[in-house]
Amino acid sequence: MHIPDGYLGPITCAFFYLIMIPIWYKGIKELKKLDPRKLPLLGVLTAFAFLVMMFNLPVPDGTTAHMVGGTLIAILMDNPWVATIAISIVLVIQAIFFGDGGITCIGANCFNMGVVLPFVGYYVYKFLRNKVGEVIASGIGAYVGIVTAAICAGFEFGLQPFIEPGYCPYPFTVSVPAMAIAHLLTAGPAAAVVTAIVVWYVRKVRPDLFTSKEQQVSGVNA
Amino acid sequence: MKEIYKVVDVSYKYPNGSTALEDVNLNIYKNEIVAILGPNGAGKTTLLKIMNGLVFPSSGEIYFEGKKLTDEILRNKELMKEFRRKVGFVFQNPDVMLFNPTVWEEVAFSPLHLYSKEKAIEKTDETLKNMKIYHLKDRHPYNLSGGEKKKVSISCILSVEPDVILMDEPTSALDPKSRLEVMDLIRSFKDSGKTVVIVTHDLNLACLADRCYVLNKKVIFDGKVKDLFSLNLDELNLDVPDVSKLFLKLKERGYDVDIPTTIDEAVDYLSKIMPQKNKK
Amino acid sequence: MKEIYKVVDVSYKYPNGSTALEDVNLNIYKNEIVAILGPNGAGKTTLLKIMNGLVFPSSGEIYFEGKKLTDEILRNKELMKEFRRKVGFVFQNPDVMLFNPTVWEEVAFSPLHLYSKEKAIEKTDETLKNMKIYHLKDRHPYNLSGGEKKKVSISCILSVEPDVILMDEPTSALDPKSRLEVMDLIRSFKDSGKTVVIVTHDLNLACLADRCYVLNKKVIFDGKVKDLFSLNLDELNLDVPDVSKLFLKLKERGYDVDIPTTIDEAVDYLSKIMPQKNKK
Amino acid sequence: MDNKLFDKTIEHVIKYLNESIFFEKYTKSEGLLQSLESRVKIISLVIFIVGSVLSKHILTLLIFNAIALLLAYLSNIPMYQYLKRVYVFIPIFAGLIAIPVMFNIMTPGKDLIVLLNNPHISITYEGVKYAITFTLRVATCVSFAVLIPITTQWNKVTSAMHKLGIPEVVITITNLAYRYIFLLLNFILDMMYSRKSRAIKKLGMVESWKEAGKAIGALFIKTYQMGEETYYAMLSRGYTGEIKHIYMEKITSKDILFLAFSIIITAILVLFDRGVV
Repeated sequence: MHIPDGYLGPITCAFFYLIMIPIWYKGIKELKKLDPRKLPLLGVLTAFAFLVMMFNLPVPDGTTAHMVGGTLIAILMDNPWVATIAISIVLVIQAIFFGDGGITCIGANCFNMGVVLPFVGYYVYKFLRNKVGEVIASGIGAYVGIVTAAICAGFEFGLQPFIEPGYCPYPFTVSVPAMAIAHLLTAGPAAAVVTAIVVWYVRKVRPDLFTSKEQQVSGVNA
Repeated sequence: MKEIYKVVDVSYKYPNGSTALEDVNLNIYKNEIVAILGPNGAGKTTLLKIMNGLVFPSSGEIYFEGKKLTDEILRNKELMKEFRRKVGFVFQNPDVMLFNPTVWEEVAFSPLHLYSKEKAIEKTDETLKNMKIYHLKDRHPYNLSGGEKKKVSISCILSVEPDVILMDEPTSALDPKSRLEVMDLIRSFKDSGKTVVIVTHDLNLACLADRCYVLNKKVIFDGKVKDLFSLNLDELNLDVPDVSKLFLKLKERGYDVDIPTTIDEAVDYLSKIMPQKNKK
Repeated sequence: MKEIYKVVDVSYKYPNGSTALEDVNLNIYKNEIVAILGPNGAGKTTLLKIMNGLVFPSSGEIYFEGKKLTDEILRNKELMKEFRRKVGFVFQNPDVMLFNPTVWEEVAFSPLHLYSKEKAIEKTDETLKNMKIYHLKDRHPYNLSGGEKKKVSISCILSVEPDVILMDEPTSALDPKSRLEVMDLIRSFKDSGKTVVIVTHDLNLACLADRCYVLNKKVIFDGKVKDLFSLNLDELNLDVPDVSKLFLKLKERGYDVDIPTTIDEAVDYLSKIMPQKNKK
Repeated sequence: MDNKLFDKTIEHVIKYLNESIFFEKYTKSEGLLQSLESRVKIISLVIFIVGSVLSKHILTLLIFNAIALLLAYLSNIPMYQYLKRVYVFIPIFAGLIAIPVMFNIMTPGKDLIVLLNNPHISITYEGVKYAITFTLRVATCVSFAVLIPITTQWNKVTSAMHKLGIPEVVITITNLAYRYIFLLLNFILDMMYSRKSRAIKKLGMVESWKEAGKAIGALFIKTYQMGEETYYAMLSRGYTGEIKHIYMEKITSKDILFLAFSIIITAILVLFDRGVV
């Protein structure tokens, strides 16, 4: 889902940078409100998100798909803004140091994977948590999150032939279904299963990480 | 004696181009304990990974029970099953081996692939009991002590009754009690006919071995542990047992003494040569 | 002698309710090296964290230079600055201390928080030169060896010239050469007037100390390291130096011998009592 | 292989680790880009990228591409390594995506090669032009982008970004993240090997997902513990909620000259591209 340079036209790129500026601003403000204890934790979680993207999962057609981890971080940290910042930083590191995703598309990529994905995933999880249990809710959240993000990316591609010809050549009718189907069938289930297992695992092994924020803070500083 | 491993002219380069191993030759025979010694960065762990078919040499060959280990062989379902069952690898850091939610599930991982469900359950329980960690079976590996983790990681390997056990620094970061337990375990492996290869920089542990190799990218020594002391051990940055150091120093001062490697040897030796006047 | 730390009836419970420390009392005086010994899980690291004002006791009090350490004091920016400058903490795992992109920035981290920019730069360069790691200054912490990481993590603390240095298992996971270097450093700290508190389960390291405490949730011993051997050391799961073990065994066999703790002591002692006939 | 999950991942891990360590090699060699102030260098290269994104003609893109190659050459980067890094994967992938565009169904126009007469299927001149322009643009952007990590140590990139107004807190997290990626990589790599070593049977798809889930869970817990300890270590060393940085690099006239060069060249090329010049 990492959009490289040259796929999106300059207007689209600039538009998403403009959209992301207030979101990043708000995210950093949220961050500064957090306990200073969370800062190093967020640093290692960002590393974690980077590494999670490297777990390629085999899918039936013989290729692999990877998850983004945004929903997972939002759920585990109980704050989607934290996921936005973590995923954004990962995407910047990937764009600059690893050539994964374009520098001009950082805005768009951050919007899809760092905003749409964790927020949709997190709120689906919150909505379902008390109905189906947190493990299944987290899986559904991750699924809906990654598919929605993929549809957004497909929409951005599909817009290009209409507003800025010469970039991504495929209209909505091609790009949206292509992105959606790939993620509905491959990365989506993978993200769902893996997110659910991680939530189940952490719940089982370190239930204390799921206690409410107030308890956590007093527990550490006691 | 039956040859288990034959390593011929094996070299290995890291992806970044630096050399880990250079023309390594070694042989390991059935029911031996062999120690591979060497300083940090000598390529010991890489050699062990090659022996476990996890990475493959850049040049040279490695044979296991006469068969050449190659990527192709390990892709063959039947051959892979046989090899993975026969050879167990205990990693240095038990955390990398333990990520199932309970100790029981962790130990049952390999048996469940190999045996029928009933037999797998039986084997798992048996191994846990033999290792005296049955009481830990429902615990999460995450909150075990270092020594317990090590024992669980060894149990994971033992549950499929391997013939060959490869161990990477099995005593590092353990407290003295667990260290002794692990050393007793290694002895018991030999008694039950297994072949053990230990990688370490601790000479105390190496004293268990029948033979040892000293590795520093190349094999620079090959023989009995006792004969090691003719090398410049300081340069190799090996952990010489304090008892040996004591007698090496006495030798320097002009005393004509043997160099014992273990405390018991030293006690026996001193009893022989000590003047009786000090005896109560 | 000036009292640096006074720990009074300190108890600590982990958030999950289990006890880490119970009614611990201890005093640490200026320019002492004090070793805190104890098996794994004895609460040693927790005690060190309490002494560094990172966590606070569940009950009891801790005084640093006569002032009680409380959450309030450490929230006061000026008092905290003073305390953080005076007391340095070397963590067991250097990886948690090395979070900056380069060695230079790592060592400059504390000086930048405490001094002016010019002074911080000067102090950082000076520390790196003193520790003989100036050549590493532009390296990233991830491609340093274990021994180098340890030296960098100690440099991080030294760059603000602390009066008191707390060290958690400073020699664990080091190769023999680095271990000796760290032990020399600890000696040099004492020579330059600093106070050092070392937490360890390695009695070899503890032999550097002027005094030691043995901790197993409670303080169970308090005195000279030499006098430790009257305790049941096996039960405490401490790393008794092999040299001492050798002489303890000789004693068991009925020899009337002293118990040396270091190799040099043992060599001197044996030279004295060994019969001349073995001398070449 | 025994198991797709572990092998593919191991490959990736090694490749990533390797590439980033490997490529820092050239950050210390003598060369044009290495000698520039980091802020100026990053801004200039981003200007070139933006210029490439704005261009619509093959000729303009070729000129931009030539500039990137020239910069790499002047920075003493071995051409083989550079071209491999630029052209493997990303532009090839873009090229694959662009293949259907060459046909008359996607891009109607003058027939170049007629494949089928009824129905009429052909590769069109306009289609080929579109595909080449698209792929070339992606490649050109990548050629400039890679120059940043190849010629700049990453700590300089982050300090430069801080100096350019990115908040301190973001820089701190980025530095922490970059550092711990490498630490945790080795942990994961060994975790993978340990599973491979014990996997007697090929793991099925669902089972390998399950194993991956548990591995990620264990990784999260390890990560979390590390975060807590790191917090204590920072606190112990005087951290009060903000981290202070020193910016050592200074802008010289050479830097200003280079910046001016990149702005002027990009402006001329873009205007030329739009047919203004």
